[in-house]
Amino acid sequence: MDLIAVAWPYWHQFFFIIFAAAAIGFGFGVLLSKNVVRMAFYLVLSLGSTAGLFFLAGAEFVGAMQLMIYVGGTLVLLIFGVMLTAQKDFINMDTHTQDWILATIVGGSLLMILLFGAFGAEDWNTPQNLEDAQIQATKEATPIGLALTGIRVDSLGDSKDAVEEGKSGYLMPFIIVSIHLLVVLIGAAYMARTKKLSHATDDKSSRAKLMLFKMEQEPERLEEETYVVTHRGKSALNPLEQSDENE
Amino acid sequence: MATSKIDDPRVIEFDVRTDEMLINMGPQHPSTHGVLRLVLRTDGEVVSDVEPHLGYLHRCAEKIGENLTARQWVPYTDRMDYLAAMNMNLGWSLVIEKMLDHDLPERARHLRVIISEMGRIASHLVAMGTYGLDLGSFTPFLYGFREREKILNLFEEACGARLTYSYLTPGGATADLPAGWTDKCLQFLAEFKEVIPELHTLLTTNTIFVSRTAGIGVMPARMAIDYGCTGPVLRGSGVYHDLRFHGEERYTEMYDGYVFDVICADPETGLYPESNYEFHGDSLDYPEIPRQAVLGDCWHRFYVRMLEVVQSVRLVEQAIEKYEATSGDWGTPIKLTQKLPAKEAYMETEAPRGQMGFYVVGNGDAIPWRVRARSSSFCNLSVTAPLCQGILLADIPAIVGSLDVVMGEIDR
Amino acid sequence: MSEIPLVTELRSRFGEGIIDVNLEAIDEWVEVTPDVLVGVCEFLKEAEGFRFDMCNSITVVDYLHTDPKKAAKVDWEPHMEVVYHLSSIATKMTLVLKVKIPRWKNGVEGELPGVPSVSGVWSTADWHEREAYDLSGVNFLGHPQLKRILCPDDWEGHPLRKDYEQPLEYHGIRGR
Amino acid sequence: MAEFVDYILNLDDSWFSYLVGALVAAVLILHVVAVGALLFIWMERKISGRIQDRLGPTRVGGKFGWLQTLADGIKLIAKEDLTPDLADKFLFKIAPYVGLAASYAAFIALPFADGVVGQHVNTAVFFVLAVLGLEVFSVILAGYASGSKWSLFGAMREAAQVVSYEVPLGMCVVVPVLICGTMNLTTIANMQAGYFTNWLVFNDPFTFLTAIIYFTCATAGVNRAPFDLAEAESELVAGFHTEYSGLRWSLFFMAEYSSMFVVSALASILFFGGPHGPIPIADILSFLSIDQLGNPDVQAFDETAGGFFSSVNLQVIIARLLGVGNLLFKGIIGVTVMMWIRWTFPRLRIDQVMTMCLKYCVPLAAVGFLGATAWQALDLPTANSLLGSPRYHHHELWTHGLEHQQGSENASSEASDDETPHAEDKTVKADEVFANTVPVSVVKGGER
Amino acid sequence: MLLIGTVSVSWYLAVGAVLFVLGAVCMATKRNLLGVLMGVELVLNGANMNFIAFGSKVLRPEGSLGLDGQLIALFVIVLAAAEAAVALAIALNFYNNHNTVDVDRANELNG
Repeated sequence: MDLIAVAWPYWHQFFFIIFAAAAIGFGFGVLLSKNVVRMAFYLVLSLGSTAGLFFLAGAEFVGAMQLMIYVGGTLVLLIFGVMLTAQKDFINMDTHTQDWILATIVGGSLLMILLFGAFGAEDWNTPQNLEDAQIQATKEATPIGLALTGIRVDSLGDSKDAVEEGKSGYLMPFIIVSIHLLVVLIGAAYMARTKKLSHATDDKSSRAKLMLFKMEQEPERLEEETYVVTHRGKSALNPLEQSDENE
Repeated sequence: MATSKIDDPRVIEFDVRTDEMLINMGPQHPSTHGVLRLVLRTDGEVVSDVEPHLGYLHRCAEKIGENLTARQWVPYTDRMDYLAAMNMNLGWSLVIEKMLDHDLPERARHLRVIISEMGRIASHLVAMGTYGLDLGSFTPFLYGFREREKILNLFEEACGARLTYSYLTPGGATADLPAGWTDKCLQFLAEFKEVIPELHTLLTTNTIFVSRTAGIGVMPARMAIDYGCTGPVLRGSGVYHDLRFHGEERYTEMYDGYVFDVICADPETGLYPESNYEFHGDSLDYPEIPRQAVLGDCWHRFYVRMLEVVQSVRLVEQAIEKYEATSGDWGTPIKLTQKLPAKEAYMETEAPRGQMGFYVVGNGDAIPWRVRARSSSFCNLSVTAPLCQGILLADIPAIVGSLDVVMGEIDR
Repeated sequence: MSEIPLVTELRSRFGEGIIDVNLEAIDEWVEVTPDVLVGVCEFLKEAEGFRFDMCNSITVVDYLHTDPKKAAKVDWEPHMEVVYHLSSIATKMTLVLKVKIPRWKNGVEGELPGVPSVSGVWSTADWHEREAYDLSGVNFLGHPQLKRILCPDDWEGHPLRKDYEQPLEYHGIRGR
Repeated sequence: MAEFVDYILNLDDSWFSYLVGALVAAVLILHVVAVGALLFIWMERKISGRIQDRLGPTRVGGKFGWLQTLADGIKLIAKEDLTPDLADKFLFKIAPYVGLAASYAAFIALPFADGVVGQHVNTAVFFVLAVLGLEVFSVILAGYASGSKWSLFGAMREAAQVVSYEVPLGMCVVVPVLICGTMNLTTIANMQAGYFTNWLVFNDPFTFLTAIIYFTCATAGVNRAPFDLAEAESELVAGFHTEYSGLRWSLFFMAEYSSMFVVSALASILFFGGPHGPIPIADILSFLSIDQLGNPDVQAFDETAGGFFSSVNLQVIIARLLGVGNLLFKGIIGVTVMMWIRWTFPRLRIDQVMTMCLKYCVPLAAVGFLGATAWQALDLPTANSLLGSPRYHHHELWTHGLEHQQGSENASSEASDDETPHAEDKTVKADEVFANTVPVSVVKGGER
Repeated sequence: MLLIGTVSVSWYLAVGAVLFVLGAVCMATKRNLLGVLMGVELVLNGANMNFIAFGSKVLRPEGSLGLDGQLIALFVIVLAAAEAAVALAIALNFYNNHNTVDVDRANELNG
């Protein structure tokens, strides 16, 4: 009873460890897996865990967007690409050993620098009292939306002048990104499209379509002839019936 | 509407080209109507080549026919097109009668019309239902089967079997229709006529159905004839040809005095014959042809079957009237060991799936020297490969389903 | 016989190629030599007033009595007949063509006899000829893809030949 | 729940009570998933049976065959769990769980009634959509890992389809968000409390249009006929689950049916009043006044009240159970409609599915979005304004952190003087923005 | 240490750094074009993590950058989606023309 009676304000830390371990662990999975589909799967989990970290950090909107756009959209696209090019030879591709060595050295040193930087600044290392972190999650979607339309609401207490002086929020980047997206959409659609002329004998052409096409070009003799013959069928060699034909 | 403007098919536009895949569709596949196997060469969803592989149901029926007498072989015809076994019986009976120059009493002729047209209705109901199934609609299938069950009940009463009847035999039928059968049949027809508009609503005029079938698998008349397509497949391409009108006299005289239409669109106007058939108000009016439909496409093939059902209903009603009016013999079956002359005879009949031909060579013995069955589905299926090029994967069930093949008949 | 215009036309075009015309049969037939077969078919398909645009069926009939007693009774030598049933959608005519061929090419057992393929004339002949090849063992010369259609590709023998013997086993399945 | 455990065990803010609370919530939601799947599969059989002029299951479990699904489930569990030789074993085995986890996770943020929700998520609308979008991975992985070409086809179709349909789906969802000014599902639902004229679907013609588009896209998003291309049985044998058997196979179906329920419930929350019935019975019977909705102080269990029985606020519990019943009922109706559609229509082709999305759904959703925006901006009459029943405004009271802002009830009435603050004044203090920009329409609704 | 201690911005930055490096190494070592793309996604996520951490009100109440971090993260996500679309188009075109997705084989422009 004593054990369970302990108030435990460490939920944030608890979930942070879970999500961070998942993000990093599956990140390693991406790196070390040879199979490109498994890589994609690990990447999904890694990015999903990152979204969890975003939620923890109070950025609920960004977290949801991460799940929706990144995981639900971009990665599906990626996996789609994987499947379109999924030939046995390319599913598993080994990395050259020298690549590994070089990458490990460079990556390791980069990591050292980054970690040093991360923990170096005293200001960033100041722990916060996270006891009521959950309930502090506030309505950030609204200010984000406002910021995108050109109103800054993040720096509290700014005077009107200060805001107007060049700090017009994110309207401009928003528009740029929108146009960028449009351009990308058109560009990607254009690039992925190839138009080739093939000959009618190509096995990809539809013989039926071709026939129809030909018929349109040169009206067939068969079409002119009437099919509406109402008499019964008979043998062409039957002399009796042959005379009927002449009537 | 007969033909819309077709783009030059030599110019093929395709999106990202990906790997060619070789896929086995069947023999265990839900939409290959039995054990058809199609080997597809696809590029993503686009099918570039289809090769049908047959023979999974091959039972050497022709070889068996060389060891049995003419009447003994009747049950084997049942097992060819098992969905229209009555019509198979009829084909075989007629060719043996032709060989023996055996003429039927009038009552037997009307009986045969009743039975074979009922068989046609049953068969077309299955064709319609399974076609809905091929396109992902399960409900019409059961509606079709519900009505078919009623026909099978009637058949069971007439001959004791529900699928393989061996009812129509050379010389007539194994028995006369039981007393009261015709009344039940008329009652069924009255009920059935109310169901037809339902089926039209669920499939023929359904927007999704139309968009799945209209303009798909377009087969010009010339191509249909060239590939030997017959029956609704041929008529769906706008060819006015129905053996009940244009067949040999021995067959067409069965239909002497009957009034019915050949269901076939006029290639000039693209219109089907008017529904001159007034029975159940105007609910049996044919639904309108959708704008997207091209003559010879899957939709038209389906439509022809649907309308043929109405014509069959019409024929059965007339036949029952005539049958009731005549009295006498229903035709005695030939002897089991009836000797066949040393001649040969070929005869085609209009089975639900097309022209079913039988060829018999006799040598004076009871056992024929050679038996040959010209299968309608066999020829109809042969058009699959040219039709299924450059289409999407989902169109294959639509096209194969619209050809309405029965593997038992193809493989024999 | 002379009053039948089609026969007159055929004889004038192909002369000796038309061997026999039988009008007594239930379905009257014309027998031609294999050499002129394709020409005859092409002519029939285009012939004015007949236009046999549909090939209904191609059948091979094997004439052979394996029992010597019975063989002695009949008046024909062992041979094969390829029967073409033609009809016309346009004119509703029907016609039967026959080609007689030996049972084996050059009399050598095992060598399949050849007939020119008419799959160039009617597309439907493609499958019919494949079936005839598969079941009766007739080599259709010039066929684009002459392989078995109903039997498995590795099947031995041609079942509808009268001297066919069922294999004892096929891939471990007992045959007889 | 945590408070209740705390009270029972006489603890204070213990980790144990949190855990118990979380577990209870999880188990309750699991019941919705599992029992829901059982119910829906049985329903599907019965409904399809009736549509097809037959009876459906009649024997197992006495009347109506209501235990048929359970019997099938037991059979499926007992079946051999096959893994094809060509399969990518790991992914093949994990794929069904991914799907189930995704549709299960969507329930976390789905409010069943006011205050009855797994976890308050501020951006719940997008959270649910995003998590449901993850379900596509299970299909893709299953399709790829099966090592069968048919499965791969199913997976590719699913990928293309779901990614496309998320666009119009998102656009439709934005419309209620825009009208209510919040992404919190609880608040969106609460804003539709009152008579059914308050439901957003009757707000204006454009929301009506949007609701229809939403339902279409949601049907496509959860892979139901006529958009069930990933498992098109007549084309792809069984699509992505061709190679599955036994329990894993049934997990796909559990995921499918529970996500069907999620999208239906989401539709009912976004457009059809959610847990609020057509007539506010709880309000009329004064169990739970509409004004009290969304108020965190109104608890089913109020430990400050003293004794155990007086702490239990029975009226609130009844009101909330009513709400839960309402939502379940609406969700089930949505599922039923999906079944009805499935057993009526043939299946579309993949290019037609894409055409439908890009040429019809997206433009129509855009029209709906623009129209609804214009309707709000021009302050045109809505159904509830015509009938004179007010749209109650409910701030997101569940966040304790905002309570101090809520003290400014007057602030919002002040703000109503200038309804479009961002158009005129760019120096808006954060506090003010919170109070008066969010519920533009709320404020308006409050006035009427 | 973490379980009883508190999480600060630095820890988030560390996670971001690890993800970044993993992505970078992934980019360097993968031969599959799509693998490289996945590396890019990881790198972008590592960077995003930093933005979120700095912009978090939960982690750094006083003097926080406010919404800037979150907004930039949003832009990054959107641009990553665009980038993925273009890169995928390039990859597929490459595959169409060369029949491989091995980046080491993309050496046509080598002098």
